[in-house]
Amino acid sequence: MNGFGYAVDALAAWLAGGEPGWIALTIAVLAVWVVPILLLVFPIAALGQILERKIAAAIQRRVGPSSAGLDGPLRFGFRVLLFFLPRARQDRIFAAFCNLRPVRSLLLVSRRLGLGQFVADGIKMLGKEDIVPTGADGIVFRLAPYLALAGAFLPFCVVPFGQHLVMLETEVAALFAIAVSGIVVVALKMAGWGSGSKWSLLGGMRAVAQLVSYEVPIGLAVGGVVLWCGTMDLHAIVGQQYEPGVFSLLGWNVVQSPFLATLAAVFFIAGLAECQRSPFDMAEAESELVSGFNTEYSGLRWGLFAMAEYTEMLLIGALLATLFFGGYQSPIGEEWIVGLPVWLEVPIHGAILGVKVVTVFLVMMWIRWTLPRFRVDQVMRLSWLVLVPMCLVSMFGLAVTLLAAGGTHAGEAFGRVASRPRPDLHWLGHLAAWAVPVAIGACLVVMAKKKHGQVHPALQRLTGGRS
Amino acid sequence: MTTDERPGNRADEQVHMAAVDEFLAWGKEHSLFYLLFATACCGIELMQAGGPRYDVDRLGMIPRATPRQADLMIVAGTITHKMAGRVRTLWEQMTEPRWVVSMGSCANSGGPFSKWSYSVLNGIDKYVPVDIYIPGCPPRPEALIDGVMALRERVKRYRTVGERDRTPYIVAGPEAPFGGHCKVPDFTAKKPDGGGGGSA
Amino acid sequence: MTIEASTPSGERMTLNMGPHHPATHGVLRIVVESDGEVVATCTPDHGYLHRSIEKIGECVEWPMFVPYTDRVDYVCAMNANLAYCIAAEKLLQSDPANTFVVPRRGECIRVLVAELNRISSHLVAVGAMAMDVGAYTPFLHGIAQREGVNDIFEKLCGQRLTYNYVTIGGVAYDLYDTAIDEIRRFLDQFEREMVRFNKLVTTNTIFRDRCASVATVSAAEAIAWGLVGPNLRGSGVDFDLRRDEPYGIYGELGVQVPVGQAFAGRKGSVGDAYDRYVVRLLEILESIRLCRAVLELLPPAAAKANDPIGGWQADVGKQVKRPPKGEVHVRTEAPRGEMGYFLVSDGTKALFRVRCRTGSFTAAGIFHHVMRGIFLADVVAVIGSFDIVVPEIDR
Amino acid sequence: MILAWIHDVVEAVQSCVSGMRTTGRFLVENLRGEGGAMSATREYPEQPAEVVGDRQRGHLVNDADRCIVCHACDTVCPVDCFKMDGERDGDNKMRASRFDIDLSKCIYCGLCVRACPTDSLSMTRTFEMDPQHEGKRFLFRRNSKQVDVRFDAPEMERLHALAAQPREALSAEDRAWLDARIDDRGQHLIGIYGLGFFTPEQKAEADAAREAKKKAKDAAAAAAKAKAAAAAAAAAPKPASVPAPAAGATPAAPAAPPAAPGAPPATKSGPDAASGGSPTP
Repeated sequence: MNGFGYAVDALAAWLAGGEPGWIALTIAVLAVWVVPILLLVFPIAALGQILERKIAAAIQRRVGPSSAGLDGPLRFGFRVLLFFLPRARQDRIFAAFCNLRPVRSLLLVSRRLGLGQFVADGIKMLGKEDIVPTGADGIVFRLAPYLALAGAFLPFCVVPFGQHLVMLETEVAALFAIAVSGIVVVALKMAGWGSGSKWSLLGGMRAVAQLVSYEVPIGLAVGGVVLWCGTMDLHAIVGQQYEPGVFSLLGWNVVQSPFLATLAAVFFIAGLAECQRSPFDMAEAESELVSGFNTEYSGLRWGLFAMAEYTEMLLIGALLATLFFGGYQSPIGEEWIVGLPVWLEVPIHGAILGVKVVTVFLVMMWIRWTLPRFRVDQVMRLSWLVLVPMCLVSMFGLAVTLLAAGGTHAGEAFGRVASRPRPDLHWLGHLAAWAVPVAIGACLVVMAKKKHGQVHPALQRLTGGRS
Repeated sequence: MTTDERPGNRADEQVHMAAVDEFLAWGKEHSLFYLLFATACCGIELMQAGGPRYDVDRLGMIPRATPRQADLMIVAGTITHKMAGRVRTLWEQMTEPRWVVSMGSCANSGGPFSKWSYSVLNGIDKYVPVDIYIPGCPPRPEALIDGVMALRERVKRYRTVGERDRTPYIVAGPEAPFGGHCKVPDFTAKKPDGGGGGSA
Repeated sequence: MTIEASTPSGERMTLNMGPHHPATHGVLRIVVESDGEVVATCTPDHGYLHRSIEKIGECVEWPMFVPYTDRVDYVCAMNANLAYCIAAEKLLQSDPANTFVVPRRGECIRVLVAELNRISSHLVAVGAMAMDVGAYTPFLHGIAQREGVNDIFEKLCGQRLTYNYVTIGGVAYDLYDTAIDEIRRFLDQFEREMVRFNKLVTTNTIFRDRCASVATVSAAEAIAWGLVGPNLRGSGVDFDLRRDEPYGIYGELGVQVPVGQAFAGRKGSVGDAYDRYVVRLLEILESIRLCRAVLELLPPAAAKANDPIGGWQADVGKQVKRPPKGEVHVRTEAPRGEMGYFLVSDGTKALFRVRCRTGSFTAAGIFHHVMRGIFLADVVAVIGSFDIVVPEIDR
Repeated sequence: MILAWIHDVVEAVQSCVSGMRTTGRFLVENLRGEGGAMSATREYPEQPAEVVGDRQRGHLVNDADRCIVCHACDTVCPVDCFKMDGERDGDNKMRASRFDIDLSKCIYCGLCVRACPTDSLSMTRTFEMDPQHEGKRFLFRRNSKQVDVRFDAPEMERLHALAAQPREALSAEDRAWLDARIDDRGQHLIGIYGLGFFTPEQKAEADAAREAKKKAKDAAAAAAKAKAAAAAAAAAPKPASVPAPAAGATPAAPAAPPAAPGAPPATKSGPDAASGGSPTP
């Protein structure tokens, strides 16, 4: 065991045909680390942009990008493949190919869906003039987008994509993920400062203030899970959420306790803030700071920032799924997957995680095209006066639940042995763990509504209520 | 940048470069981000064009607030003498390749203010090179899309790898009129980068 | 224009918001001196859209100035046309020889199109404010609903934005055949859509908290600074020219005037940005009601359809060639508040002086007063809540 | 205080969820295609433009046959977008020998259409500047440098012909000819509707013809007068040798049709809503 996880070890051993040397190990590490990113994260992040525009269009009741299909890249492919033919022949062959009925309908559909849009955007950005503004600090300005991308990609190392597919297995995975994604703060600050523009500076400052503030609720939310599970190893946390039988959904952290559900919500909201998504997009607020920290960025560098943002959204989704929603486990029983051969099991687990991640991704987009933006002070207030107290209360509640539960789960989480099994509650205990906090909360909410819940009649009239 | 004097083979005669160029042009054509730049009446129609009814996002056009990320400046509305220099600055802050569409009578020729007004610039083409003029006061969003389609024809012929093509183009002419027949004024004599002011 | 210099320690930062900035609704430049995120001083710089429209009024003949009034306030061009035409009619009628009256059907159509245009103008206002605050979708929904009004106006007079429809003495064309049905249908559909719009933004807590207690203008301040229209009413002053100095047939309609009442609840105060915003929404509802009322009052069409009503081909056309001497000031209630025209005639074909008073001008005047000490992010919300249209300021 | 805090949180969650329900309903409606009339996207270049109403102000055209060059439009136009010139034809009616409408200046206010006594001015329903549909009289290049540059049909043909060849292949003369005619600042969608002479030479020619006609008429009148006087004086029966003054003047008059040679009568077929789907080549 080299500490790189099962997949790396197995691959390296297979490559070397015995005890792996460093070459085999390197190849295996690269293969196992890079392949998931390339296959899972990168395409989704790229497609995310077109998805976002399509969803925005649907919400705004329009069509969305529908002029760029796949015909452009396809034509380019033909040109490259048939380089030995004259252009006219290439054109004729391409036209003939496109007129094949399935191809034609496929191209039409791709055009309607705007599938080529991100290709078009990408190659346009490649072709744009490369500008470093006069007042900018060249090195800092150029470095920032790559750092942002690195900060967004690196935490994926510790996210378990499947039972056998974790790039970096470490006992402090959760801490690692939070710590490494902190690079983004530096990157945004560098972008803001290095641009030499006031709007960028303001955007960078806002980004730093916001990101640093929201590290706290994120850390506390993860801390709550760690408290519950007794480990920081993300893979072990996934293992903790294993529940035998068809109702494996019941093993997920989010249904274990209302406090964990609260923490999931807090994690999601703070995650939105971490990836600078609306309603927390003050750092690039288009209507206030022209484009925030990336005001001066053009072309590919700006594209890298956008890519980093989408990757970070995926990261938040992956962490949310891992910590609270059972990771790569299916909600309808896990045994039927675990029994499969490895080559079948790994993609199925990956797909399940992917579905969860994309769901979070879509909800983030939905939110973006619905809600207005917070103001700077409101963002801070939300973090320190709402989310952090909620986290603290939840952690307290979790601790009380743990104390009350007393007993421990006798079983062994599948795949890996948890360092401390999760508390084993009787079903009555589960019921109590839900009922008591929910009842208290509901009472408080009713009281609060009674005291403060009046709405102005004019507003009621506007929203179709009684006038 | 004028590269008329550059030695070497014509880019479009080199097969691979031409293929790359074609691909790049396809990308540019379908991804014209426009600068959110509305001065007057035409700005409202520009908004309507971005709205659900006309939806220029269909054509891959989304508004960008900062000129750095925009490919296309739609001069929508009256440009006064006080504003003209700012338009020029914005144009200089845009990165190549960049395009300018003059929307509406005011930007075309001063329009209603060409005769009597002392403060209105008679035609934005005195300050920035205009690719497409769209008549109307204000033009309908469909007319704007019409002009954008004409611009896309022009973008398609733009060569990234080879020479800069800023030749005039007649919408209703034959297939490729006036290709390479035009003197290009040196609009880039000043350093294209206006410096860190953002869009201030 | 003078801008205070930065403090020597350099702690203040001067930001040029505009003339091209996504939130300035055109080409307004606001020089903001900020201490971090907090605005220290704020100086609007005007003139980037000064098109000398008032001067043009002294050069062209009376009817030829009507297209220019379209461009004074292009978001509510009908109202701008109407204000000028009423002023010109009053000046013409000051000559006892001129005895024309605007036909009643013409008056009704004028009020109808003015109220429809008020709806579309307020839609831009509330939508753009939502966009400034960061919600893009409501803006596009406002724009989409606006298309309904645009369609009606396009059928009515052939243009979508600059109508030149109201003429001196009447309106340019009669209603088209299916107009009444279409307007009714639009109003019904629009009323339903507005409920969803309000659910989307108006009652949203984030939006409300962004606007509550921001840039509060008390009633006394609003009057002292000369605010007009919804900005004035947002501060709780119950004043509307349509009700208090009715022109046209407004007197018969019984206009109900919404005023600001601290709609944001315990977080807000009377006269804040949220009040101004909600007052606009309530005015939209009122306009819907007025449109329906006018459609009830509308007298039947003349025998010949598609004719101009009053105005161009009537004898008014000849009278404007030999106008009387004199001066007149008429004020009307446009969406952005009082729109007044002051006309001086020396008896020649062209007016001697044209001055217009517009709502955005005074609203821009109060900027530096209300924007002190607010957040940078609030600046755009404040601009949106005052609903300025730059050519109204610069003209 | 805690209650206020709880209320704020609950209210925020409620309002955000209600907003998201609204947008979610929008999304579902849109995907189902029941967005309603206000939001149906018109995919313009693929589908023809939907222009509503018959009072559309697309752009301005003049039916030259009906124009009497009364300058009513010119008087009422706030922006001076007309340039016109008239002459009398054989029936002693005013006809436009030149009528240019500068569509880049025109503000489409419709004042001229209302003022026109013969209804010769009208607004088209189409808004697309497609000279192909307007006959060859649509002068579609103009910018601030080229206010008065006008091209006739043969000139346009030459332009296109030269443009089809690479610049290197052109003779120096052709190149100079092109450079003089193409503004280097960009292309133009705006146009001028015009009819009449397209070059100063043609104008001079027409003027000369008119002068000559006038002179001939005067001379004929003078001759007739002299003849009549002589006849009266002589009282001799020589009726055949007296050319009737009217007969002499009328056939000479229509010799100068207002349009330039080679150009078909202007804009008659133009204003129809002919240009449908294809906006540009």
